[in-house]
Formats: sequence, structure tokens, C-alpha cells
Amino acid sequence: MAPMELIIELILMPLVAFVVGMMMVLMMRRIAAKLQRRIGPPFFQPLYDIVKLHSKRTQVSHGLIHDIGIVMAMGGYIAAETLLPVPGMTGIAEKGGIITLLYLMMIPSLGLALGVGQCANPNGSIGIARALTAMLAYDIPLVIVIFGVAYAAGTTNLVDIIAVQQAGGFETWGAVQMPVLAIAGLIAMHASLGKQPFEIYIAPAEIATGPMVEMSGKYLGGLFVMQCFQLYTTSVLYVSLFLGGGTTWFDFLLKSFLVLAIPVSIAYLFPRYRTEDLLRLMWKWPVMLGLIGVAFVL
Amino acid sequence: MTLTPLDELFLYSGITVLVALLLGRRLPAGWMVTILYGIQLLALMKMAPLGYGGEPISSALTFEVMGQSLSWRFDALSWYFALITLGSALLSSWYACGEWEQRFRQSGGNLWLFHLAMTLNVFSMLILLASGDLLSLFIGWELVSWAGFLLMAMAGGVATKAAMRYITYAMAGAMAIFGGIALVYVSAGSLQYEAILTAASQMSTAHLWMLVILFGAGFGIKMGLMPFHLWQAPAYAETPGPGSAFLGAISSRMGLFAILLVLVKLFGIVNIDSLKIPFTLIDARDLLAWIAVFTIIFPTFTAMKQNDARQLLAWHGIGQGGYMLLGLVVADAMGAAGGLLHVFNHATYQAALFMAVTAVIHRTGTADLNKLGGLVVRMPLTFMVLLVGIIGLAGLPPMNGFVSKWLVYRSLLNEGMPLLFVAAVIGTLGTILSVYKLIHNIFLGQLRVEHDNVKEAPWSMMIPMLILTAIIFITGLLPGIPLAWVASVQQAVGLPVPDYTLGGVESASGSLDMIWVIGVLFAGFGIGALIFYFAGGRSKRVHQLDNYAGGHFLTADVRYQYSDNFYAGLMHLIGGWYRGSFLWLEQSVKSLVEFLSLGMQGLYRRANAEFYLLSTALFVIAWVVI
Amino acid sequence: MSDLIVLPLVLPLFGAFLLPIVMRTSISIGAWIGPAILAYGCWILGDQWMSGTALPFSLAIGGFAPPMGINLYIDSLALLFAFAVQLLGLLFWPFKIDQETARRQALMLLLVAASTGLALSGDLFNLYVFYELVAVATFGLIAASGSSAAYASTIRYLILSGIGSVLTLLGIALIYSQTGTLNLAHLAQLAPEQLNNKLGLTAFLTILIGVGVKAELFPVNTWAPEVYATAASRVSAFLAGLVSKLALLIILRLLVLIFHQPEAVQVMLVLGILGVITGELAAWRAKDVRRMLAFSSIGQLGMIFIALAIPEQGGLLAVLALTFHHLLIKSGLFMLADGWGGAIEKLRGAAKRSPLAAAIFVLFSLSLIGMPPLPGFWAKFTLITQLAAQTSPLYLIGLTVFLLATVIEAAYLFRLAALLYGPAAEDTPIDTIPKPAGLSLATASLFGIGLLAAALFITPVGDLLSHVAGQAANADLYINTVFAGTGGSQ
Amino acid sequence: MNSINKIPVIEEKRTNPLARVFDEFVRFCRSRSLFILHYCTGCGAIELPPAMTSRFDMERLGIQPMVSPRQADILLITGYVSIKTLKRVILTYEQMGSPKYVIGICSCTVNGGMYWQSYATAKKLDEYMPVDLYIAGCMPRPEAVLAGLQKLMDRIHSGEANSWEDYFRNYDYYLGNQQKLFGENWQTPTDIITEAKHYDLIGEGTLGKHTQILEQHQKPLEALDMRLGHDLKEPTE
Repeated sequence: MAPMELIIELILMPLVAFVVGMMMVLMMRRIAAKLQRRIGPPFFQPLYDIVKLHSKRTQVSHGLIHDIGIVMAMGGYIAAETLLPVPGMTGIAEKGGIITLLYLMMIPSLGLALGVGQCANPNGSIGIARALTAMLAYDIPLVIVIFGVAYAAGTTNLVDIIAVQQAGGFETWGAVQMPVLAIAGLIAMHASLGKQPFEIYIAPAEIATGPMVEMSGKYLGGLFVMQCFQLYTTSVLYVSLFLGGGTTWFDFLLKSFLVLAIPVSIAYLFPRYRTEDLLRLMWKWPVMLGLIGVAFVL
Repeated sequence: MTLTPLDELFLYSGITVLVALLLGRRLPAGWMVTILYGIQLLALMKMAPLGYGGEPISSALTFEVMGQSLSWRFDALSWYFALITLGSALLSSWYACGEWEQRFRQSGGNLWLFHLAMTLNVFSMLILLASGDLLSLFIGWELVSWAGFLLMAMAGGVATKAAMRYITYAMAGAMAIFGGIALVYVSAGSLQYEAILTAASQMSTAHLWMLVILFGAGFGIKMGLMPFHLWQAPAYAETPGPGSAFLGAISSRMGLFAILLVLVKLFGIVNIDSLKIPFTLIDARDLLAWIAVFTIIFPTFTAMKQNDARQLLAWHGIGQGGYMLLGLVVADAMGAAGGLLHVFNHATYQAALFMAVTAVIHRTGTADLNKLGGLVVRMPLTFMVLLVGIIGLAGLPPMNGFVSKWLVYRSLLNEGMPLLFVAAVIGTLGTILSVYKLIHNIFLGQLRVEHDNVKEAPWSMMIPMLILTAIIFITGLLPGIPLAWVASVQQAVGLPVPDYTLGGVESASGSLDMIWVIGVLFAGFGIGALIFYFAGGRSKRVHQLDNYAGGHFLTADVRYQYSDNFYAGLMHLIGGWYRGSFLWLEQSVKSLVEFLSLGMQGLYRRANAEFYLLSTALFVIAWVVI
Repeated sequence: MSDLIVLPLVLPLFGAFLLPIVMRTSISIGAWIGPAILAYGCWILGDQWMSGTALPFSLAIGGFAPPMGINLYIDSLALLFAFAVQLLGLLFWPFKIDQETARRQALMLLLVAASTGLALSGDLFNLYVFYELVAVATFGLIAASGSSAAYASTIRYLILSGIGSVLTLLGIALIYSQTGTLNLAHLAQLAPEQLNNKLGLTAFLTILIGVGVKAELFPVNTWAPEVYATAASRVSAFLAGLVSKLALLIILRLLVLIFHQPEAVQVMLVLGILGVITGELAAWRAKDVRRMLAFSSIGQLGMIFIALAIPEQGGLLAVLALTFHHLLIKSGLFMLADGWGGAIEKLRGAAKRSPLAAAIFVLFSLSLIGMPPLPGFWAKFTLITQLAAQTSPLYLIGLTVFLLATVIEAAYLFRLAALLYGPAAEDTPIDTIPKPAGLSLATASLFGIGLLAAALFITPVGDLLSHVAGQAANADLYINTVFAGTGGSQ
Repeated sequence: MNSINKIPVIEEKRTNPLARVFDEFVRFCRSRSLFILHYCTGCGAIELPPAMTSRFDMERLGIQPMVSPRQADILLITGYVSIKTLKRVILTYEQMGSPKYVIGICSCTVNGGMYWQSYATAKKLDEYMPVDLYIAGCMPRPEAVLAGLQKLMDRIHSGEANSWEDYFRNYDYYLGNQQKLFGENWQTPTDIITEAKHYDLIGEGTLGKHTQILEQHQKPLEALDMRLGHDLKEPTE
């Protein structure tokens, strides 16, 4: 690959992710509105929010680590996007593979955790403690699923995993080959989004939005950007693992939005679990399904 | 007699011990010892070809005792471990010089004993690493155990208790090994490695089982493998600061070294694989792998519950040992490389972490996670060291811990071991939770009023920490450097070698190139920083009391910090699972011994000795006649 | 030259009778007689060793050739024991001058004479006689320490020992009734035909149990903790260190020369294992230093019995190594206990009061546990390789027990060491912590130096012991030496 | 009562046309994305849920409820403000990031309403903080609330809604009123004066005799800056 081409890809991939991510945020809010018989926000609402937050005149910082935390939260995802192949662009997906991607996806949350920590607000700290607990809950089924997929494909290289699925059309899709794993993956993915009923670490009425409690202006704006990336990454990862990635941008985006629509639609119908219930749920059903799925694969 | 480079190393090491012994009471002793460690390291560097596939170097020193010949030699394996040993000794000792030393002395510590114990540890470890036959291995093993005991026990009080517990475990381990050696001697007729190598392939299954259990348990105790892990955390945590950095970095890895040498190299992982456990699907190797995995999980989650920073780190030290063993037991090219590489990586970040925590103790006088907080503004460099260290410990990019864990995961994936894989990931997740608690409760959150005047750690402590930090990052960026050594170790013990590059590993089924990963990550951070600093308004730093508290007015005397019972929600669910079963097991063994002891004393206290005598005589004669 | 070998046996005997008389006239002369005799004995034996006289040789006493007459059999083992007896006698010499001195010094000389005789004797009856003499002397010595507790324990020991002697005598009588001789060499010749039966076994076992009283064989060793805890440390040191080993020597000779039945060995193995278990476990909870040492000594002797049960030269080597190691260590430890007697708790912080004593204690403990490269390790190494080579599962049990016992041993010894080095109890000023007396400490240091020297020169020491073991294990050599040797010396 | 000259400050238009477009865009975004923090002091709070939910749906205007003052743009005071509550309201206001807007809902915030005679109620909210908009009524219906919000959006878009600057520029006045009510020891953990200095929002009325009183007893609130600390003097032990 020509270096210039690579550089363009590396720039484009996060950019695309951001734009698509904003649309996903919009979709999420629209779905929520529809479920609640509301009209919902206008099309550019995510953009308005981000611009407004960045343009705040006074912004409160609790110190350098607070700043760095936001930088890491955004930067980690920007880096992670380059490992996530999209139609026509593979970036450096072959140099890292899915395990690296999984780890890179943890960096933003941990960067955020650092930043929140320095805010010296116990609400934030409790939020982080819960977020990490939630991570412990959903990552276990998630890695089982990823193990199953990677083992079935015989590689950890996402490009190859996608290629394997695209080789035989619809029949070779991960979701068709490994339906049990796909279901487990969907549940884990839903939990990893941190939406209801799994939003234990935001819990506005209880811990005042947890990690975001001391975030003002561009700090909150950074988190909004991060949320765009998060939605994008999660759904695209799922599409890449189970739905054969995308051959064209159209079906790629269609799949991504559809996949995301499932958990989002469920989310706004439920209240919140308690932490231990989330753990219990995650360690029971998706893990069980995942293990059954892996047993099929082996 | 000409001195080989190995002899020179021994000589310098011996001189170091002597210097510590004779001059240890004078203040510059720390510096002298540090310089001497440096010289030892240089002597080790003379043997650097070993790290790149060179021929083993023998010592001119050999003994012939009671029909046994004792010899010492260095190969790639020894060299690799010696490098880590000397490196961590050098940096820990350097760290101890200067202010730490003065404080230690003022608070009544015995500096002479400290230096002596350190030098003895290093010396005995070198002897162990150089062992050329099983007997010299055992001699080195015992020396290491007792030298470690000295270092652990020297602080007195709780430390001595912990050290006593350690030495009881260690003796049990040593005796298992001793028994194993006797069995090997009987079947191989010699304790030379070559003889054992040939004998190993012809051993009966029962015999091999026995040996695997004896040696596995013996070496496993030193490594802190489940269920023999209880001694380690208290013992390491209570050792004086730099000592715990040193012990945490390398001491229990001696167990891994011995496992590598005896179980992997001499008995051969293939032979172990052939040991099936009847009526189950698993064999001895699976058993080891599962022990490794439990060693990852349980201590890690125990660490999460600790409220003392040093205890927390020490418990993690046990857990990380599990990854090393797991990688080695999988024993394919990547797994073994991962396990071995983790030894190096673990040493670097564990030493850095212990040093950082010691620096905090040095400045604040406590390691209690409920009594600290917010120190990042007062000790930013120490914070950075700790941060880099915990990223390594948790095995996240861009630090070196990620590479070794990646290799282990990769091998589990390749070999199709889903449960082990998941268990290993659970360990990593637990580690992340636990280390966040560590860094949060010390450095983040609210700064306590009494810590308002705390200063950054002195440079004498800072520089070794920064060096370690640099090593952690550089070997994360360029894992090819240590992987070259690891590859020659793998060759030396007869394991397959992965196809490594400067930036990681090449493999048809998924490669890793850390240069790219880190490059992209930092580019991402750069872009994030650009957006953050240039696309948004100016921010203003505010005081920590200017904080959301539901409208409440915060004042300096109000502690507004979340530290205790940090993962309350998680503990709601799993809190009940901490049964202390192993503690219970340990206690019951102890109680059993106590009980038996009571009985035996009763036996001897009985006055009717004549009755014993006559009845025994009658019994024996009756036995003969009948 | 070789006839001089009788002197270390005869002179102390004379000295013992003369001493009380001389003491009445001049204490200053009397005080020197004992040490002089012992030093001379050491010199003769040492000279014998050095001069390179062909060993072994036999010496007929009274002009009658064996098997009719009685003879001394001097091989390197006997010489080593005799030398050790004289040397230890010198080291533990009751130098203190008081009213009891004469009696104690006489008893000591008597003990040395009897012990030397025991080591050198080549005749079963003589062995018995000397053995009895040793017993008498020890009763006296223990009782001489004067405390009422000591009297009580002596009585118990006396009775037990007496019954033991009767049993031994019974065994000897059985042998005599079967073979009509008590000369060891002659017995060795006759044994394969006449004693390889139930009667022979019975004889051996009765002797084993009888002699076992002194050798601290389980279960006839219950006197040991009591006696060691109450007798003067020097006496305890001599008893635990040497006398028990002399009893072992008798058993060793009998085993090598006469009794080859596997049952004999088995009984010993079982009793040895039980001894190790009971001794070490009892020591775990001991609250008194000397009692702890006594229990430990029981355990150690159990180990030696396990080693004795290995019917090969290697086993004998292990026996010798363990025996001499234990002799060195236990004597030294009892010397330390001289000042440290009583409750363990009182020793908190004793290292500050007497660093040397604490250091020596740690050294001895390490060697006792078998920490390489100290001699204890090599002794244990020899034993376990021999044990592992045996096919019978009983030996493997022995091996396991041995290893476990070592762990327990390490635990209780180092519990004490940690106590020594720990901080002193708050209400005790540092100078009230007990401390070993100067002389005892010096003696203990001497043993410590000896131990270190042995560690340093482990190769020659090992060779020496193998040589000794080789000689002692060779029954044919014994027979040939006695019957040919007597002819030669006439 | 202190008097101040409340001159509405019109934001100066920049000359660079691109910058003007940018400013216009930013103002538009600000007006279309409003996060409200509803400080539900009284009965008016009951009118907010209908305004948010399906009947009136605030979100279509880009208005969302938020939880902590840091995140919010609008502070909604929905009823009478007792003196005790007022302290919290002021702290909450000061912790919000500018530009920030205050809306007083219900008559109580305008003049004390039915609590006019209460000794414990602050009658006029705008004596203690600049209020952008009052929505009078007891209680105003959701339509009125939405109409008020739309009015605010228009003002934001046109750049008129900048009374938040007034708080910085006339801090002395507001502080004076606060001191009068709460006593001279009144201090919040926020530091408005340095904030005004930091953002160049110092006006003639920022400092005065009331801030002098404040500075006399104020506990220092400088941010805890990172420092290596080697130049510090030895801590006293």
C-alpha cells in the first residue's frame, strides 16, 4: 500500500466514524422519542450540542489529568477506528488484529476514568467504579464471543474474518454460521453501550450522571464525541464479526444502523438494573450462550 | 585456573556481599553496593552473546562431594533471568540510596542488614540461575529461600510473622523438591542434566507423575501458585520499600525459572502432556494450565479487596505469575514467548509500582488507600510512574505488559482453549479494576489537608523510577528487543520460537506490530489534544472544593472522596464468594499439626514409661513368635 | 604402638578411682588430673589415626585369643567414636570447683572410660558391661546437678534404664544359649546358621529395645524430655550428643555383623518413623528450650534409625553422617541452652543481649534443617537418596515422614530464632534477658567453628566418612581381622 | 439598596466576515442546544414534566434536562426561594459554565408571590443573580414555559442574552445583596473574582467594598496546581 494512501485512510477512517457516529446518536435519540411518542431532536442536534459545548466561554478544569483524560477518551477511539476495517479501507487493521482493537477500545474509558478521578467528586468516582464493574460484566461474554469468531475464522485479523464471511455470501455470515454466538454478542454489545437497562454508571437520579458530573463545556463535548465513536465502533465491530462487514458503503451502513437499532429500541423500554443484577445477568445468559456457541465452533 | 566470564560475575557478586558485610554500616555503602551491582551487570553484559543464541558458558568452579559433582554454567535461560535479577537489584539499590536510606535509618531500620540481605539475595539467585545440575540447583534454591527470608524478616513485627509463614511454605516446597531430586537420582543414577534428559523419556507414568507433582509443588510454592499462594503477599508487602520492589520483581520468578528448567527442559512438556488423569479429559499439562489460571484469577480478585497499596501490588504479583506459567504450559511458540516475556515485563512494572508506592509512603507515611488521595498535584512524576506501571500491569497498550499478554492470549486462541482464554481475560479485567482503585485512591480525588505540603519524591528515588518507566515504555514500543532474548531462551529449553520483529510478532493468523499500534494511538491522542485544546474555549483550573455536591458547600474539613469499599456493587454479588477457603485450609493444616502435637506431648508426658517398654517388648516378641 | 590404645580406656578408669583421693589432699593437682588424662587420651587416639597403622586391627586382652578371650576391635569407626568420647569429655569437663566437683569429675572420667570401652569392645558381654557402666555414670551425673526435679527424673530414667538392661541381658542370654559365644566376630561367623531364626530375631529385638532406651528409640524414650530439661546442660549435651550415639553403635555393630533378618530392619524402620513423627510434632508445641531440643533430638534419632534400616553401605554412610552431625549440633545447642533454659518466651530479644549466641543458634538450626552447603544438608541428602532407592513402600513412607518432619523442624526452630531476633518484651530490661554463660558459649562457638570447617572441607569429610562406613559395613573384614589379627599380635 | 446600571451588553460583531459567520453559527448552535438544570424549589416544578414529555416535547427544540450545574446552560428556578435554598441556588449558578441563563418560573421568583410576608423567603431573585427571563404565573402552564424558552432561544441567537456577564462585571452588587441576606461571612467555594480575571470579564462593578469584605475572610481557593515541590520549604512536623 502506498504510504500516501495509507495516510489518507488513517485520516478518513476516524472522520467517517465521527460523522456516522453522530448520525447514530441522532438515530438513538429519535428512536427514544418515537418510543415515547415524541417528535425528537432535529437532524443536526448532535452537532449543535457538540459545537455549543466546545464554545462555552468558561470551562472548569480540575487539573491536567482532567484534561488528559478527555484527550485520551477521544484519542483512544480515534486510534481504534484505524483498526476497524470499513468498505474500501483497512487502515492498519492487519497490524493489530481484534485483540488489540479490543484493548484499544478500553483506553478511552480508562482515560476517562483518570480524568474523572481528578475531579475529586465522589459521584464521578462511584460512576467509574460502576463503569469498570460493568466492563467486567459485559467483557466476559464479549471475549467468549470474540474467541469463538476468531477461532472459527482461524485468525485474529479482522480483515480476514470479514473476508471469510464474505466468501460465500449470506450463508457464510457469522450470524448464520454461529447464531448462538451472535445472540450472545448482541447482549454483550448492548451492555457495552451503557444504555438502559445497563446504564448503572450514569444513573442520573442516583449519582448525578456519574463520570460526567464535573464535566462542563468542552469536557462534556469531548464525551459527546466519544459517544459518537463508541456507538460507531460497537456496531461496526458487531457487523464485522457477524454480518460479514460491508461490501459497499450502503449495505455496510445499513447493517450498522440496523444492528444498533436493536439494543437502542430495547433500551428505552426498561428501567435500570442494579449493579449486581447486571453482573448476574451478564455472567449467566450471554456467557452460557457464548460457551454453547463456542462449543459448536470447536 | 582461568576465570571465565561467569566466574568473574560470581567474583563481583561475592565482593558485593563482602562489601555489604564489612562496610555496610557506613553511609556510602548504598552507593558502593549500587556501583558494584552495575559492575556485575557489566560482567553479565560480557556474556551478552548468550542472549542471542550463544554457547553456554561454564564456570571453572566444580566440586566433587560425596560422589556428586557440582558444576555451574550459564545459558540463555540463566542469562535472561540474571539480567532481570541484576537490573532490578541495581535499580532497587539505587533507589534505596540517599534519602530513603537516611529515613530508614532514622526510623530505626538496620541498613547494614538491608544491604547485606539484598546482596545475599542477588548472589544466591545468581548461583541458582547458574546451576549446572540438580544438586547445585537445590543448593541455589535453598540459598535463595533463606536469603529471601532474611530480607523479608528484617523489618520485624508483622514482617517477621509473614516471613515465618514464608519460610514454612518454602521449606515444604524445598522438601518436595528434595524428595523429587532423590527420586530422580534413583531413576537416572545421576543428577546431571544430560542423564536426566535421557532418563526422562523412559520413566514410568507413575514415576513421572510423582516427579511432576513434587517439583511442580516445590517450585510452585515459590511462585505462589494456588493453593500455595497465601504466604507471598504479606511477605513481600512488609519488606522494606526497595526490598519489596526487588522481591516483587524477581524473587518468585525463580520458581518459574526452575519450572522451566526442570519440567519444561528436562522432563519435556510433551512427556508431561502424556500424563492423563484417569476418568477425566484432562492431563497433567491441563492441570498446570488450570492452576495457572486460578492463580491469575483468585489473587487478582483478592488484590482488589486490599486497602494497603503494597498488599494490593503483592497480590497482583502472584496473579501475574499465573500468566507466565499459563503461557509456558501452552508451550507453543507464541505462548511460551509471552510467558517468558512477561517475566521481564512484570519485573519492570512491578518494581516501578513498588517504588512509586514506597515514594508515597516516604512522603506521606502511609500506604493505606483510605488515607490518601489527590496526590497527583503534589507528586506528579510519581503519579506518572505509577500510571505507566499500572498500564503495564493491566496489560494495556502502549506499555510492555500488553505485548506479553497479547502473546499469551494469541496462543490460547490458536490452540483453541476458550475457557482458559476467558479466565485469563477475567484476570486482566480484575487487574484493571484493582489498579484503578490503586491509582484513584492514592493520586486522584481529593487532596487531604495534611498532605498539602507534600513534596515530590527526591531525585535519588525518582531517577530509578524514571528509568524503569522508560524501559516499560520502550519495550512496549519495541518488544523485539526483549523478544530476541526470549527467543534464545526458548531455543535453549527446546521450545518453538515465534517469528518476531522489532515491533512485535509476525504470524499468518494475525500479527502484532506495536510500532504501528502505538504510533496510531499517539497520533489519536495528538488529534484529540488538538481538538481539545484548540477547538474549545479556555478552561480555568478550580480548587477541588469548587465541586458539585448537590448544592452543598464543601469545606476543607469535609472528606469528599470515595475510597472505601470501592467496588461496592461488584462486592454485593461476589463479596460472598470470598470465603477464605485457602486460609481455612491453611488454618486447618496448622490446627491439625497443633492437635497432633498436643497428642504427642501427652504421649511423652505420661509417666508410665516402663509400661511402654514392657508392652513394646512383649508386642515385638509376640510378633516374632507368631 | 597399637597396644597403647588401651590407655584411653584404662587411664580414665584409674583416674576416676584416684580422683576423690587426690582431691582431698590437693584440689589444685586434682583439678588437673582429669583434663590431663583426657587430653592424653585424645592425643593417643589422634596419633593412632595419624600414624597410619593399618586399620582395622584387633587386640586381645589377657592373652587369650578370641573367641575364648576378650578382645578390642579397633577400626576407624571405633576410633572415631573413642576420639569423640575423649574430646567431648574434655569439652564438657565440669571445671567448676566446689564440693561436688570431685564426685562429678570422677563420674565424668568413669563415663569417658566406659564410653571408650563401649566403642572399642569386640565382645558382646563387654559391650553390655561398659553400657551398664555408662548408665551408672550418667545417673550419677544427672543426679549431681542437685535439683529435686533432677532427682525425680533420674529415678524414672534409672528404672527405665534398669528394665532396659534386663531386656538387653535377656537378649544376650538368648544369643549365648543358642551359640555359646559372645565374641562378636565369632557370632558373625555363626550367625547365618544359628541366629537366622525366630530366636535370633527375638534376641535382637530385646536388645534393640533395651539399648533403645539410651538411643532414644520410640517408644522407650519418654525419659528424655524430662531428663534433658532438668539435668545440667553439660550433662544433657553429653547424653544427647554422645551417649545416645554409643547405644546406636551397639545396634549398628549387631546389625552389620549378626542380624540380617529383614524383619529386624523393618521393626527398626517403623519405630524410627514413629520416633520422627512423635518427636518433631511434640517439639512443635514445646514451650521450653531444652524440652524442645530434647524432642528434636528424639526426632533426629528417629531419622538415624530410619537410616540404620537401610541394609547397605550407603545407609551406613547416612547413619554416620547423621550421627556425627547430630552429635556436633545437639551438643552445641545444649551448650547454648545452658543459659537459655526455661520458657521460650523469656528469650524475646535475646539476640541483642548476646548476638553471638543467637548467631550460633541460627547456624546450628540451619544445619539441622539441612540448609546447603552446611554439613546437615549432605547428611540428609545421603539419607534421602538411599531411602528413595529402596523398593519397599515402607521406605517411601519413611522418606515422606522425614521430609515433612524437616518442615516442622524448620518451623519451630525458626520460630525461636525469630523470637531471639525480635524486639524484647516491653517490661523486660535488656540485661535481664537470659544469656549463655561464657564457658558454654565458648564451647558452643567451638562446635560452630567445627561445623563451618566441616562445611568448608566437606569433600574430605565426606570421603572420610565413606571410608569409615565402608570399613564398618564389611562383616568379613571384621571376622578376618579378629581371627587373623589376634594371631599376629601374639 | 445598591443601584446598578444594568445596561444590556450587546456582543460586539467581529469585522472579519468569516469570523462573523462563525460567530453566527456558534450563537445558533448555542440557541439550539440548551441543557437545563431545574432547581425545583417549589410547586412550579410540576409543570416541567409535561413540557418535556410527549405532549410538548422540549427536545425538538434541542432542550434537554441535565443533572449537574457543570453541564447545564439554563438554571430553572421553579418557585419560591427560601433563604436557605438561595445559598444553594447561588452556588449552583456560580458553578455553571458561561454562557449561562437563569429563568425564574412562577410569581414567587419575581416578587415572592404568596410568600411575600414570609421572613424566610428571598423575594426578588434578580437581586442575587442576573435573571434572563421570568415566566410569571402561579403556576405558568407548560405552554408558557415553552414560550419562555423559545423567547430565550431567540435572545441567545440574537446575542442579547448575556446577563451572565453581568454577574461578573457587577459582582460587587450581587455579593452585597448576598452579604446583606446571609451575613458578612458569606462565601461560596467558587471564586468569581479570579474567574472574571481569567476570562477578562472584569468590569467596573466587579470589585468594590463588598468584595473587600469577602477578601478579608475568604479562605484561599487557588487551584491546586501541579508542582514538583522541590522549592517548597520543609513541611512543619
